[in-house]
Parts: sequence; structure tokens; C-alpha cells
Amino acid sequence: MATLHTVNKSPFGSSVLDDCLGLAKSGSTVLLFEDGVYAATTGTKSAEAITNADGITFAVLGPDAKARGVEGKIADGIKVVDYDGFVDLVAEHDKVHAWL
Amino acid sequence: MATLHTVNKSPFGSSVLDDCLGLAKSGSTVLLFEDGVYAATTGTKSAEAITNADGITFAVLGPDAKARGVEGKIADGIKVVDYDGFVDLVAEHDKVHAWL
Amino acid sequence: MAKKFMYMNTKAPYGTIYALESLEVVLIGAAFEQDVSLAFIGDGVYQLTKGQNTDGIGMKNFSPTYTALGDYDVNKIYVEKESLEERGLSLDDLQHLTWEDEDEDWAEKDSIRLVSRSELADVIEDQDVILSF
Amino acid sequence: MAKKFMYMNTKAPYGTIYALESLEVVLIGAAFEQDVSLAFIGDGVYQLTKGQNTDGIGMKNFSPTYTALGDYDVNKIYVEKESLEERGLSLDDLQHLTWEDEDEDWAEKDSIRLVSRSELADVIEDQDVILSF
Amino acid sequence: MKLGIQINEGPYQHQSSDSAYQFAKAALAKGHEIFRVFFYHDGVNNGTRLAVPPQDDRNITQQWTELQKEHNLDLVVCIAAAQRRGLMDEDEAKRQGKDANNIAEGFRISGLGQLIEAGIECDRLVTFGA
Amino acid sequence: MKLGIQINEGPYQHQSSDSAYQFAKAALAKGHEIFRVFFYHDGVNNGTRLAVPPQDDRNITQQWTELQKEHNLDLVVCIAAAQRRGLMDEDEAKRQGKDANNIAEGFRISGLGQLIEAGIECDRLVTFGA
Repeated sequence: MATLHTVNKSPFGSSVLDDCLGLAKSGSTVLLFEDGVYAATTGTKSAEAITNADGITFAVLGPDAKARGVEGKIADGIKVVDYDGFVDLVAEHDKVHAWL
Repeated sequence: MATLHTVNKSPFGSSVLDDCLGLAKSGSTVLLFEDGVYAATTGTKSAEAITNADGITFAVLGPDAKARGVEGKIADGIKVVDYDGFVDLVAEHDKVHAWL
Repeated sequence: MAKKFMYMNTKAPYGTIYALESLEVVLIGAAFEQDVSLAFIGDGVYQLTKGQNTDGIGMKNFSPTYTALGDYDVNKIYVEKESLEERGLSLDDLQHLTWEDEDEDWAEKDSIRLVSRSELADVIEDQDVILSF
Repeated sequence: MAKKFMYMNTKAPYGTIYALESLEVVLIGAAFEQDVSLAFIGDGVYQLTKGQNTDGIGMKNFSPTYTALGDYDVNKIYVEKESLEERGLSLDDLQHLTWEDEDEDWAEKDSIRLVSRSELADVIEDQDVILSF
Repeated sequence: MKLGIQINEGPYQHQSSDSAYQFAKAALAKGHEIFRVFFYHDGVNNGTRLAVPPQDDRNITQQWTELQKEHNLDLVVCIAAAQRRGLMDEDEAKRQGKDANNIAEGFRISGLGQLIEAGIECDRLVTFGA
Repeated sequence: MKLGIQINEGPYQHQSSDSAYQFAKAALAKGHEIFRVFFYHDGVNNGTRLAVPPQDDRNITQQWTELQKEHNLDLVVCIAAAQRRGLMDEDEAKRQGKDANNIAEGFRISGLGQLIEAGIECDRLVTFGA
């Protein structure tokens, strides 16, 4: 059952992204939104971890990245989606696991 | 000017204790309260870091440790205070820096 | 057909209300006859510590409620081993949670299942609904 | 005698309201003629990024207000170097904040002072009141 | 697809309610059904009609009220969480002997069972929190 | 010693208000003066009189109201934060054309300047938040 994980915290202040990656199975997707989008920005340890994560797909919510002025800094290979894309991700996966 | 730093977050989920220790000067005191008390419990990396921190005094709010069932696990050498002691710490230092 | 519901408990008690209000959902949810599991990971494992005493902070001690979960047929309680270890805790530091197995003449059984991170990942994978607290 | 007030900004904008409501205190506080400094550390440095555009999230973009701080005589804005670097950011990624120095014929000067962690610790040490957001 | 939405934080303090609103709008525009929006924890505070946000900012409660009207959404505020935090409707105010109520149009107060029911009935449950 | 207290979170969701209350009680018992308690951000929600917490739990707002009465405390709710979140007194309700108000006894609504003033006047400012 493919899971969509949602992460809305900055990886610098919170352990939530690490906690998520520790339990996410191959084949699942992690959507970074709200303050979670910073995790995908270039020049950070988290972006490196994300880029190297095996079998997990990452997506960033574009409107949140744009709001924070980091839309141009999203690391290569990470898909940027809007709220429509968020809805599609929810529909395409079997369940949503919100990491709070 | 001696500062009282207050930290109320668990060191496992939040970077706040690390942020505090990065800026706290020698001669200051760090009071761990609410979920911050877990940082002082034996067998954790944070307790080790605390025990080795040079020139900084640590205190734990006893009622919060007791509420969480970890009163008996506070590492040696860390002072346990009650709310009276919290008030005294505030009075004895020149200012309070709340790490939120 | 019953759905598999998993309550993910990730936060320490008292500092925030999530632990208590998660427990309130579990108790109400027990009446719906779904297939219920609870997971305690990260700081969530602190919810289950023994000897909680909130007299000094003026809040209600809700930890005894965990011991009543067995009576509500909530008996699949997963505790992540790595989370315990990182916090210097072992099973002995947690409350002893049990349930009585109707099929085995009400034999008392342990509710807590100590699982590794990767075992827990498999359990979560198998769920239909995740309730996050 | 004026007291030294320092606003400690530690959180990213939009995800929570602390950044915005901190700014509201700074603007009101400017009328009290105290010695005001702002510090941006940790995720707080994200408050100052250039090019914020909130059209897609339905929230108010309050980042232009930072550029008005100079007009309120708020011109000691400390940004922690280590926090920027850890986030892959440099001063160029932040808004250019300036103030006009009355004593030097209204010469335009930079408000942002890029400081190391240890320099910032010294600045904080010297304050009378810390307002944390 | 039938979606359930859970919101755990109050308005303004966290982005949760804003994100949920944008998500809900997009889902409805795509033709999905929203079975229920369940407000839990501080999320119950989204349902107050007494908020007066600044003119140049969004009015979060009003946005939900309007979306409710347009799509006949089921906006449910958890009663246990609401009682703790001071969100009540007229009936509840009477029952509790309170002289005022503050619930906004389009919201209703009900029990935690409504969240479980959403979990059972919906194809997906999406949670917004902190 | 003259103390100022700032509370940034609402009741129950976070321990902030509880901690501040225990701290305030201890400070008063030791003979310190509490110049002001300033409720900011979601902290304004501590000032509602509509909350009905479970019988076996503490009533946070009532605790503050009683401490106010006993020690003539100055409990100030920030008006800007309160407007966003739906906490209002009778005057404010009239001004905003609202049909109800929800502020509890012992609390007053005022501006952010009251926080700065506390910073200036107090020997120490102690902040409780999340």
C-alpha cells in the first residue's frame, strides 16, 4: 500500500523529517509543505539526504516555497506541485500519513 | 550580566536546547522545564552534553520531572528545583532568555 | 468490513495536550469495532512511563487510562525500540499494560509489543487509516 | 534611562504567526524610545528572504514591512552567520535593509549586521530585556 | 473520491487551517467529495464568529463559512475539545448556563465519533496540524 | 522584585499557561510583585469565560480570575492578537458590531504598548510559550 507522507516542519528546528524518513518504506512519497519546504532547498544537509534517499519520491508544495522566497532554490529532481497536485498525490496513494 | 535561559522542549524533537547551548555564555544557567526536563535524564545524549558543558549551570523543574515519571532519572549533578526555586533563579539572574 | 486504524502517538504528555486528546479519540473509537492499533514513537514513548505524578503542576494525571485500554479491546500497542533506547528507557520504565483474551479463558496477556523501527514500518504499511497525534 | 530591548526571532514566517506578531510588537515598541535590537537566528533568518510571494497560499505577505524598520529607527538587525550557512543562504538571499543616518546628512546605511554565533552571544549578554518569538 | 479532513490547530497561529482550506478548495474543484471537515484540538477555534482580523488579511472562519455554503460542507467542531477551549453554540451555552455563544455560521458541534466515522467512510483522511 | 509575565499559548493545548500560573503563585507567595501578565498570540484564548473543562480537570481561566482577585493582578489581553482570534469584551463587541462577547472576569483588553511598558518597568520579564 503506497503511502503519502506529509511533512510541514523545518528540518532544522524539528526532528519530524528524520522521523518520517526512518519509517517511510520504499515506494512511498513524501510531500514537503508549509515550513517543510525548506528541507528541499539547495545547500542544506536535508536536501542532500533527500536526494540520496532510495526508493522514496519527494515533492514540494510550490505555493509554500514561493511564499517563503525559496522557489528558485528547490534542489534538482524534486517535483514541485501546487494544491491540485497535492490533491492528486492524496488520490494516487492508498493512505496519507501526516507527520505532526 | 548573568542570564537565566529557560528551555521547555524535548531535545529529541526540537533543536531548541542545542540552539540555547550554542549561544549561552559561561556563567549562565539553563532551567529545563515542561518537556525540556527529558534532556536531563540518564542514558541520553543530551544529559551527556549537559554534564560536559563548561561554565554553565543546569537546573530541572522537579514538578515537571515528577509529572512525567522521570524524577528518579535526572542525571547526577543537575540541581532539581520547584517553582519557588524557579522564582529564585529568575531573581538571582540579571535577565531571563526564554528559548521558544 | 472493519478498517485498520492506527493511532500514531509522537508527543510527550503534559507539555502539550495531544497525548491526552489522542487517548480520548481512542476510547470513543473503541466503540466502532474497527481493527485498532496504537503506535508510540519518538517522544510519544514518554506517554507510557510509570510513576507519573502531576500533583505539583496542577494538571490531571491521565496515565492510568492507558491501563484501561485492554478493557476496551485495545490491545495492540506498538512501542518502537529505537525510540526507547535513544531516551535511555527500557520496557521496565513503562507501565505494564495487559488485556484478557476471551478465546483463551480470559488469560492475561501483554498489550505492549516492542518492535524495531523496520518491524513497525511493516505494521504501518498494512494500515488503512493513520490518525496522527 | 533607556533599556536595551532585544527581539529574538527564531521561527520561519507563515508556518506560524510568531514572525508576524513579533514584527507588530517591534513597530509599536519603536515609539517607546528604548534601545532596540533585532536578532534573527535559526529558522528566524528565513523571515528576511527576498522575493516572498504569498499569492498562492492566501496569506498576507508581510516581508515588505522589514524594509520599513529603518524609518522607525530600528536599525540594529543582527543575523547569525552560522544559521544562514546551515541553510545554504548568504546575505544576497536576504532583503537589503537600510536606514538613514541623521548625524551623517541622512546617509543610507545597512541595517543588517552579519555576526558570528560568538559575536551574537556577546551582543545578547549586553541586553536588558529579551523578547522571544 | 471521498475525502475527510482533520484540522488540529487554531486560525492564524499555525498555517494548518489555511493549508486545509486551500487543499479543500482544490479537491472540490477537481470534483472530489469532502465527506467532512473535523476540527479537533485548538482547531475548534476556527469556528468562532467573534474574530475580526485586519482588513488587509484573510478571514479564515469566513472562508470556511463561505465554502460550507457553496458546497454544503459538513464542518464539525469536536465538542470535548470545544468545551475546554470556550467554543459553543446556543444549545450548549444553555446547557452549560453560559450567557453567550460564539460559534460561526456553517459549523456544527458534535462528538469524536464523527472523526472515527470519517475515517471509516472516507477513501482518504488528510490531517493538518502542528 | 517587580516581575512581568508573558504568555504566548492558549489554555490546555500547551502547558505554557499552567506553568505561568504556578510560577506566578510561587512568586506572589515569596512577596514579589507581579506588575502585569500579558497574554499574546494564542495566549489571548486564556481569557475566555465560555470554557467548560471536564469536572476532574483544572479550569485555567478561572484560576487566573481568582488569582487576579486575590492579588489585584493586571491581566492584559493583547487587542491585536485578540481581534484575530475572537476574544472580545463588551465595548469591543459593540465597536465591531458583534452580538456577543466572551472575555472572562479579571481580564482587560489593551494594546501591545502594555507589553513594552512591562519590559521597561519590570526587573524581569518571564515568557512562557511554545
